[in-house]
Amino acid sequence: MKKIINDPDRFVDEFIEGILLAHPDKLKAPGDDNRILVRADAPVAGRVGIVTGGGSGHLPLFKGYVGTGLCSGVAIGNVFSSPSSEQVFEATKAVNGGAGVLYLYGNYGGDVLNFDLAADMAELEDIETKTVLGTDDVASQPKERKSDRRGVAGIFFAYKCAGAAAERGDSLDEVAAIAQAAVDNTGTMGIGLSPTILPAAGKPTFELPDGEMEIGIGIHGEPGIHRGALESADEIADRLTGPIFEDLGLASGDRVAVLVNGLGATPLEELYVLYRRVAQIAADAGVTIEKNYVGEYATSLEMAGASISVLKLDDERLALLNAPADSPFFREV
Amino acid sequence: MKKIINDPDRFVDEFIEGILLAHPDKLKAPGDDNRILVRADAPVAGRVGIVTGGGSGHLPLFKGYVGTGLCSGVAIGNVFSSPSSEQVFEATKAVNGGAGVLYLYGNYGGDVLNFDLAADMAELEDIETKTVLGTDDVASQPKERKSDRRGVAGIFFAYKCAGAAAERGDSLDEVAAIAQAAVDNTGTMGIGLSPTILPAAGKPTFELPDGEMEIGIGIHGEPGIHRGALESADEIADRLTGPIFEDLGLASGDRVAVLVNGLGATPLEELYVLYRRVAQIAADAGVTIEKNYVGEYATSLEMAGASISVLKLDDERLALLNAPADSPFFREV
Amino acid sequence: MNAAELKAAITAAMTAVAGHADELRDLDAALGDGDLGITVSSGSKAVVEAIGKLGDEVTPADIAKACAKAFANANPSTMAALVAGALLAGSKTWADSADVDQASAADFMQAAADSIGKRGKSEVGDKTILDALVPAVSALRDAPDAAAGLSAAIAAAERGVRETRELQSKRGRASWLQERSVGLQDPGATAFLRFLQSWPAP
Amino acid sequence: MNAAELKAAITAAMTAVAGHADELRDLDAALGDGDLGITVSSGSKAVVEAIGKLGDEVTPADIAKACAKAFANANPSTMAALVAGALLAGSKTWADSADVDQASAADFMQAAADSIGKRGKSEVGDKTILDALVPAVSALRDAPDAAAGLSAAIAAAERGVRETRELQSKRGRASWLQERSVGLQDPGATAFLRFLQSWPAP
Ligand SMILES: Nc1ncnc2c1ncn2[C@@H]1O[C@H](COP(=O)(O)OP(=O)(O)O)[C@@H](O)[C@H]1O
Ligand SMILES: Nc1ncnc2c1ncn2[C@@H]1O[C@H](COP(=O)(O)OP(=O)(O)O)[C@@H](O)[C@H]1O
Ligand SMILES: [Mg+2]
Ligand SMILES: [Mg+2]
Ligand SMILES: [Mg+2]
Ligand SMILES: [Mg+2]
Repeated sequence: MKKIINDPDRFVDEFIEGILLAHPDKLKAPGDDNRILVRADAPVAGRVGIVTGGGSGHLPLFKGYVGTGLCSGVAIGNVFSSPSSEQVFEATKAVNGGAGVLYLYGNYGGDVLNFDLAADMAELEDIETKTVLGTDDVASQPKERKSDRRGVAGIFFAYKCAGAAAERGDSLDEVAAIAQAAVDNTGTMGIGLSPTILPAAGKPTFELPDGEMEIGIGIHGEPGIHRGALESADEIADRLTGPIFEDLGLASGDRVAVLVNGLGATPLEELYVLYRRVAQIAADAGVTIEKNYVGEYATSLEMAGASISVLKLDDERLALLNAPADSPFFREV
Repeated sequence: MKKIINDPDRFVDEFIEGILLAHPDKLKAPGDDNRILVRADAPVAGRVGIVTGGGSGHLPLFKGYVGTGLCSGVAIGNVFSSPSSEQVFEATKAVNGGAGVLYLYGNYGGDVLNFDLAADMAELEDIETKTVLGTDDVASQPKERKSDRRGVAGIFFAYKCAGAAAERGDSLDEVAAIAQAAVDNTGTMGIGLSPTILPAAGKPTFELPDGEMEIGIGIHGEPGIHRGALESADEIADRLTGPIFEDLGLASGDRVAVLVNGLGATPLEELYVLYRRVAQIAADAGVTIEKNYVGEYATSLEMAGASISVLKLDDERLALLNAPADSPFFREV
Repeated sequence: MNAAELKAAITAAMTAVAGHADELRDLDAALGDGDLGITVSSGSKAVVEAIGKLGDEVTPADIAKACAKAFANANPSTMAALVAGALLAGSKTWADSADVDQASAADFMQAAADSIGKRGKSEVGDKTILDALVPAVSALRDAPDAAAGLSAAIAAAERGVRETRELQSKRGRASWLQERSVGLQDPGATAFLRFLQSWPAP
Repeated sequence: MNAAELKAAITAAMTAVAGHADELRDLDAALGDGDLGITVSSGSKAVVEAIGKLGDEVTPADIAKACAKAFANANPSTMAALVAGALLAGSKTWADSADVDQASAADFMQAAADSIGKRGKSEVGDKTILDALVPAVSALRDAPDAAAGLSAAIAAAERGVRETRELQSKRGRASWLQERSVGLQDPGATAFLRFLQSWPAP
């Protein structure tokens, strides 16, 4: 195991301590439990709160997207596992500014059940909640079952759009509708080249021999739709981008935002080699890339691999992407 | 090999193409050779230009630090090898705004010889140049031979300070003095947990058995000062931070900036576990961390590992760090 | 079975079921993310601890509620949340009664199954824990006595688990495998079977 | 040796020296970063190509300059830059003369060594290419004829390379190894020896 850690069981608590020590001006733990973080100025009166959450090991997902113009709070689980409903509920109370709270997170059973329970608790305290699930992974279900797909890196677009809408004072219904529309217009596909090792388990989450690739992999190493010998960057970009463009029904004249995301161990250089090909594919299809993001936005510890996410744009979504945002991990000015 | 690439020999040109496609508003290639990139508004009349450069494989180093308030241009070599003197000279001409050009790059023989040759060429065309070398790696030479040390992640501080000084209109002598002072007050130590594989070579640059660590490693895998069984994150932080604090002669009451840098494959979570301990060490020593940076600032492709850099601050250096800067990879607002 | 006997039985069963953590991890690794081993081992530890902390004056329903809370927070996975909700739903059927018998155990399990189906939006045939749990409830209810009920429930759950192999997963992580889930045995159903098999014979 | 013969000799030597790329890579990997193999193989290819493109009317000095440029840009490492500067410095000693002999070859090598020392801020004993090059120059100059000169230069360079093992690196990447550089053979000095050994006997 090649990890810079202390006690594996304290891993999550220790990196959260590090985050709090590094960014006291931007993030705070509202109570005794450091597993709940909210933006430093939470709750913001009269603004919709946005709570996200999920397992650890995906930085900057999820806690990285807590900030102005983004999410308001996060409930943090152990590595790759859900926070508890009580933690989600604590986060809900801490960000509630009286205008309701949106739950925006990835579609994973454990998270769904715990956020749903938290919503029940919130209702008892008269906090209105709505839920929008990230379901962007095109490889995980056919188009007819879009709402059953898992959520991966493309949730970044939903955070950015919903966060900007909440910041400008939209109502809970409006923020939820914007988040849902962002999810509906986002598709992602990933490729994995190596497994991750969970600190507590000390062994790989799945087997992937050197020189093989898994196309359509999930951010916990969930199997994809094709496993085979590693191909060239351009072939990989074709395999990832094709199904997304088809899924979103992109046609000449459409405008998009593109996110090329590294899963952890893959160098930034390789992400730009991928982006180069995606830009060619878009140009060939007559699709305009209005905005691009290349880097690590949703990782799987030290997994080698990458994902490509595409958001179909309209004027409003482009404006929301361009709206200011500020967290320790992401900034738009 | 777990790499997302096409032809290994085209790797560098292809990721540069990707960068240019992604950031046409911020970077441009001033001539036919894409290995030379300058900020989109170069040359800026009346301002000192700053040219950096070196081998590829270290993103965001070096090309990531070309932007406003940072370097003005970069000459890009093959993976881990120097750009040619002609390329450095081309970059020099492209950023020359009439106020002279600072060469600011890491102390590696090939780079030094090629930048020196470029300086000779520039002199023939009446462009005044000065050179400041990044020499921050405490592990590479004893303190008496500071100027022979290699340059690693800590050069980021020199870029930030010199870039801010150039942006506000300081003279070449002043910018060079600020860069040199930043280098003189910076110390870095790194730890490596796994080697990198050069795309063209296809085999690891050095051997490091699983479960071992190399303390004091360079960003091309140069050997450090201790190899042994992997220790805990806190022990590693102690081993890295101790010699830096000693080298800089830090004492209670001093103020510093800290950079915890990932070498490529190490997850951001682990960098925050390291930062947590560095913050404790600083607090115990009565040293105030005025500013921190945690993330990937200078990588070695997919090497697993991290480095810690410390810059001793005075009021001016802190102001220069806080001055605005904007590149596709780094932003301060 | 009174409250003290129930505590002892749960403690014994949860301790034994933790011994199957590796099997469950491997089954879950094939169909999902492999964390079911952790859910069961850390959940079992938390339940045993929580039961140890209960006073003597508790009802069987209180015990079930304490188990629910401990299991939910130990490793808040899908299985943990579903089982916790199921235990809470089951505990309601027991109200204040001081004893548990064959019929009330069947009522408990029925409510548990209903809760899982409702929260999980799932039904028998979706290749989930319900494929073992639902047939076990009827088997227990229809048996002549408690001992025969446990054997019959185990046999029914065993059959249910076996049958999950032929099914395509419709719910949870495993559903993302689509056709490739066919041929693999459902980890959640297996966990329930191992739990039943770990229950001390009446 | 006229220009045509010089071209042929360089082409033969550079082709042969590329066969030592693996050895040089391994030596450089131990003391530095292992790129000397690439410098030598890509540099050799570039030099052979550049020479192939030269017309018939060139002087020996022109040839040396073309080699310098090709070698400098192929893989602009320390060795590439030092060697290129050395070839340029050497070429100046030849001016417009149409022939090269033992004495002018020694002049060339002396100027080359001076250039490396000046640019590299290095001297004999620093564990660099100079430890092979400098003794080779004297050996060549003092020999009775060109053939003996080549053999003597090779023998001197061989001794110099062997002696680098005992030295601590004072320059370049290897110097960062500090004491641990002692015991390892200098790759740059070895590269020069392999070049001399590859030169066709006069
Ligand atoms: N919607 C659902 N309804 C009923 N059971 C489910 C549902 N989703 C998953 N399960 C059960 O949970 C098991 C997996 O549990 P667990 O490993 O905790 O899930 P995850 O790791 O995805 O959170 C499955 O084998 C299945 O039996
Ligand atoms: N300052 C110097 N002066 C003379 N020779 C040097 C100097 N620095 C390095 N060398 C020679 O260069 C060799 C290494 O060359 P190379 O691999 O190209 O260096 P790098 O990879 O560090 O750029 C050394 O073995 C040594 O012989
Ligand atoms: Mg990484
Ligand atoms: Mg990385
Ligand atoms: Mg699971
Ligand atoms: Mg070298």
